[in-house]
Amino acid sequence: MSADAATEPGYSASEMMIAASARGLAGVRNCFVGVGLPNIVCNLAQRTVAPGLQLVYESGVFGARPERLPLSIGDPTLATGSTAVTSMFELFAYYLQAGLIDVAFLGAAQIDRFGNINTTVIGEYATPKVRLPGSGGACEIAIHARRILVIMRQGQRSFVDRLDFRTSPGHSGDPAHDAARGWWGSGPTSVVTDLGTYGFDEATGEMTLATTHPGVTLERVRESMGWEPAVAPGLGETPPPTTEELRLIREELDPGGAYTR
Amino acid sequence: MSADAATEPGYSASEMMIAASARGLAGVRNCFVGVGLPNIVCNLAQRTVAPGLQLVYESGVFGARPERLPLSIGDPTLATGSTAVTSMFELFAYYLQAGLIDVAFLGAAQIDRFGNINTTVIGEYATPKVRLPGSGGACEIAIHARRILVIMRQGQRSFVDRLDFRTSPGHSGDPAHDAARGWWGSGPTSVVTDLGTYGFDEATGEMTLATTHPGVTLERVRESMGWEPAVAPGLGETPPPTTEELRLIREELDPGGAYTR
Amino acid sequence: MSKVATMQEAVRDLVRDGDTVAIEGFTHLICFAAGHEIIRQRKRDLTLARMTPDVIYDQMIGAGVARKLIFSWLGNPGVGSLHAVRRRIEDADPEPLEIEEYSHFGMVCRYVAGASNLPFFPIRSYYESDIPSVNPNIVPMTSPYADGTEVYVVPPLRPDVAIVHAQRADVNGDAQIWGLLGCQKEAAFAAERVIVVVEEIVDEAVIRRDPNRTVIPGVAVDAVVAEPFGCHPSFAQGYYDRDNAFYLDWDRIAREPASLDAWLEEWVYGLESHRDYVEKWGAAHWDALRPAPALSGEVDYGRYA
Amino acid sequence: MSKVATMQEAVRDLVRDGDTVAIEGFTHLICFAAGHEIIRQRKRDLTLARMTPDVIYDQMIGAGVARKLIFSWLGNPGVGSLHAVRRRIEDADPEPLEIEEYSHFGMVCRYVAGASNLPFFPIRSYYESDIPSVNPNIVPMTSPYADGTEVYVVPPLRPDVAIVHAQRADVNGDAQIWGLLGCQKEAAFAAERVIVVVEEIVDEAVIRRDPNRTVIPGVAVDAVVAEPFGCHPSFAQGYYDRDNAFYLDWDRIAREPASLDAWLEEWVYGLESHRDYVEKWGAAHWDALRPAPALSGEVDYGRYA
Repeated sequence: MSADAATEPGYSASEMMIAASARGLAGVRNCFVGVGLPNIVCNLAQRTVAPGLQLVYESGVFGARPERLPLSIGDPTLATGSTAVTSMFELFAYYLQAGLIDVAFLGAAQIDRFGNINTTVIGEYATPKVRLPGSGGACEIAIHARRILVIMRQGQRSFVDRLDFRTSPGHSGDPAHDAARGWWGSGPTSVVTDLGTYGFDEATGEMTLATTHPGVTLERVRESMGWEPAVAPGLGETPPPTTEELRLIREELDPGGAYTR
Repeated sequence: MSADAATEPGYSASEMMIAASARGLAGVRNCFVGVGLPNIVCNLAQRTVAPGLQLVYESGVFGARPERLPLSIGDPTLATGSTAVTSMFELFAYYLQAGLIDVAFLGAAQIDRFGNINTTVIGEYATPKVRLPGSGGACEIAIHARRILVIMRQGQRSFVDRLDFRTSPGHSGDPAHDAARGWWGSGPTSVVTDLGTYGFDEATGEMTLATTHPGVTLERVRESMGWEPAVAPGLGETPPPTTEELRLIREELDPGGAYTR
Repeated sequence: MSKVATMQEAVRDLVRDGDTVAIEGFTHLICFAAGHEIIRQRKRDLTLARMTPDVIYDQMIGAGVARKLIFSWLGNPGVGSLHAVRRRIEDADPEPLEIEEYSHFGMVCRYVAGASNLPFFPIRSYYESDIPSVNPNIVPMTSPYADGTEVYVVPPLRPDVAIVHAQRADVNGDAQIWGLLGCQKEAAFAAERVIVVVEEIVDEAVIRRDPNRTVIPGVAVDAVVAEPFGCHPSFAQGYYDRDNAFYLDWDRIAREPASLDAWLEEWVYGLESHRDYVEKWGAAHWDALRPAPALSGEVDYGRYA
Repeated sequence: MSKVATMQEAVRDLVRDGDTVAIEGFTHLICFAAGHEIIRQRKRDLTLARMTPDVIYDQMIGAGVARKLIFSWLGNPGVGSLHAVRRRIEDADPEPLEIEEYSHFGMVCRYVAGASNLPFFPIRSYYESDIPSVNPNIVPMTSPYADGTEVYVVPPLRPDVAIVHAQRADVNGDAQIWGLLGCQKEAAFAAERVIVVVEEIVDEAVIRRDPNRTVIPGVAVDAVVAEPFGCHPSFAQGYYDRDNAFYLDWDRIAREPASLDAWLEEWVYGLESHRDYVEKWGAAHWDALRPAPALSGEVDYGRYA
């Protein structure tokens, strides 16, 4: 229902999400890319704010130069012309677990106020209403990537007060505990949705609304989540996609509009 | 002093050791090769009793086809034209530790009656009289190769009643214990020296003289070891090197005579 | 000696009812041809292991060959759900499916432990996740060293049979792969029996010219099967592209048991072998999937004689 | 951005007195040029780690750069002893040398643990061996699973600096190796700082044409040094042969401190750089070590646009 919530004449909610997320990658060296939106986000960032960005795929590719938009993270276009192709053991052990990954994107079926993520089941694990894909690499990515960015649409069913299952750990709600964990991840640093962008409060580890997208009211945001959101003092508006960002998305990255219409 | 103990007119002690060892490889699929004599032994076996023998080197080479006699186990001639070159982690983990190695050769500075091997120190570990190379891969080879063959010259200082240091485990002296160890190696199956060949007694795990080389008396063997050896009933004589074995050794495998004169 | 066999022979002789079977390949080199032959031979009660069950396991589970699934990501990559698997898990339709679930790295480490003959493998994952609470095989362990770091360990996975697809191998089973490597090497070394399926069987000399390219050596292989286009709708780097259209179609086909059964009837049971499958798709289909060349260049090993 | 540096700069900026330094390479690709520069810059109190200390560490230890040695096999491969190292260990001549000793697989697993950020690594070795009795870092552990298998574990090895030689790399440090791989990849990923030395720096496009050949990616590399013949008397597969004659000569040179010092004076201290060393040996020497070609052949990755 919130599919086109933030749609203004001229661009779609997805295009707003992509543009806002890409700007968050300014200056980043390497990024663990997921399929779908994150894939477009990283390719857009590479063409705008992060020209040196190395694309890393859990399928074992480092420094990919995809000549087309891959449908999956294992697309053949990712291997051809990349810097290195490695076994998945080495990618997860020597790159991710060893702390070489600067930024990673995670999606979620459910997320809570502390950035804990569920991609496993809706309902009881043993008798699920909906069986979701599960962790894949998300659990270890959440733990080892030095910055975690979440990109997802928000609504009462996805922004929940209580997860049905915690697949990937976020903030604990106790920053002292988080600091003592001894892992790099330790919770998302930002969330971009179709309605706005969020950071996480240093003191409480709680998701905090930073900006709303053009045309989105605070009430609309409140109605679209399962808890009363913390709001940053001086809540801002997300700058809309620039003409150049839209051109790149529409002409180069997703000409078919598979992900962005 | 026993350097040419078994020398008869026509061939050297080394040539006898090589021929006798090579015959022990009849029908073997693959063998972990050491440098020096074992290297010549395996190449001789490949040309005689084990045409299908795959040469494996701890340096990470499987199915080597050396075009020259390598001075070291890391010689470039071993990689070129081999079946597979792998990281040493994979060679030791996926091939050796996983039980894919049928036969391996070990040498020793000291060996005891149960086939325990010392390649670490002569004297006290902290204040050694002679600092030897140490284990290299020998400790895990002794534990995981399915058959261990030892090839070495024997004498009072090498065939000892008590090792100065146990680098690689042999038989324990208690076959029930050996069987319960749960490893494949569990002690050498044969020892070939410049004086004769030995097996190991099923019931006691003790090294047992099987044959003496032509011209070697039992007394001579007794004088050349630090304990009173068990002798197989019906002690035989090692068949001397055949003309063909000698031709292969001298013309193809060690024309320089570096290892065999 | 030669290990060359037909897919029919290899599956008949090496895959047994009740086996744990791993057809590995991460998006790349998924051997659909072997999965189809297992369906055709009506194997039963299999435990299927795969990081990403993908469409091949949706087809096999829809066909009723399996009683259990071991996995780390359950979906149709880039498309959505595996409907046949979801029916089994969510509705026990037509019967329940036992599941055992890990993260990607957990699955990879299980294969590495199996390949290395290790009784367990340590991993820094699962912290503050609910996954260990639903999988008792994932257990915490503390470093015996001064740091006392907490890790989790996973047990070895040792499939009865691993089936891996490679671009090429010689008749001894020495297999070479380029492009995405996934965890095929680890799965093959971990398995009791190994079937290597290839796009082409090449002369041993081709393998020996580039030994660093060899991913699985013949010593670990029981059968070598030549099955061109054997990965379709998955892909073989440099040989043919992923058939993304089929992955999208499958979402529709698998939504209803009737349409899934009809597809199996037409494309699996109704055919003798993968050769028939290739013929049925037609030459134009394969031509459309063939990429332009992108050559690796050569390196010099040097001749040391 | 480019990480290209001279050997002088790389050793000056990245190797510090007291560091743990690993110059790895199993017989193949041992970077003597880096060892000589470390001697030339008179680094001190280093802990040197290497599976096989080889002649390079005999030279460095003879030159007095090290206080400790971590190893698994101590010898001159195919020749005999490392006399300078033995004098330090057997006679504390001219001073004692601390040692920490493993088996080959133990050393490899220490690097793998370091590269993987694991607090320990399990290994099925050391059973009924005296090695653990002289190395308290090797500790027994029991599998937490029903089998209760006993293993030993070794701690991670995380060198301050790893120096690895490769046939080629681009200016970003993406390095490709063929022939014996040893444990260079693991040592590089395990280290805090990494120097990659190469026979030649190539265009990034050469690396990207064959990404499966890349052993160490630039993301793990701090400096790239071009040093042709930098491994001599070790070898670079396809570029030059191992100088076995020198390995034999070294046995004689190192037997007496005087002759060892004289050699260092003439071949290390007396020279500005490895270029001088190459020149001093003379073109005929290098020509004699060059092998005939043995090309790998090409594979096709396919262009997917």
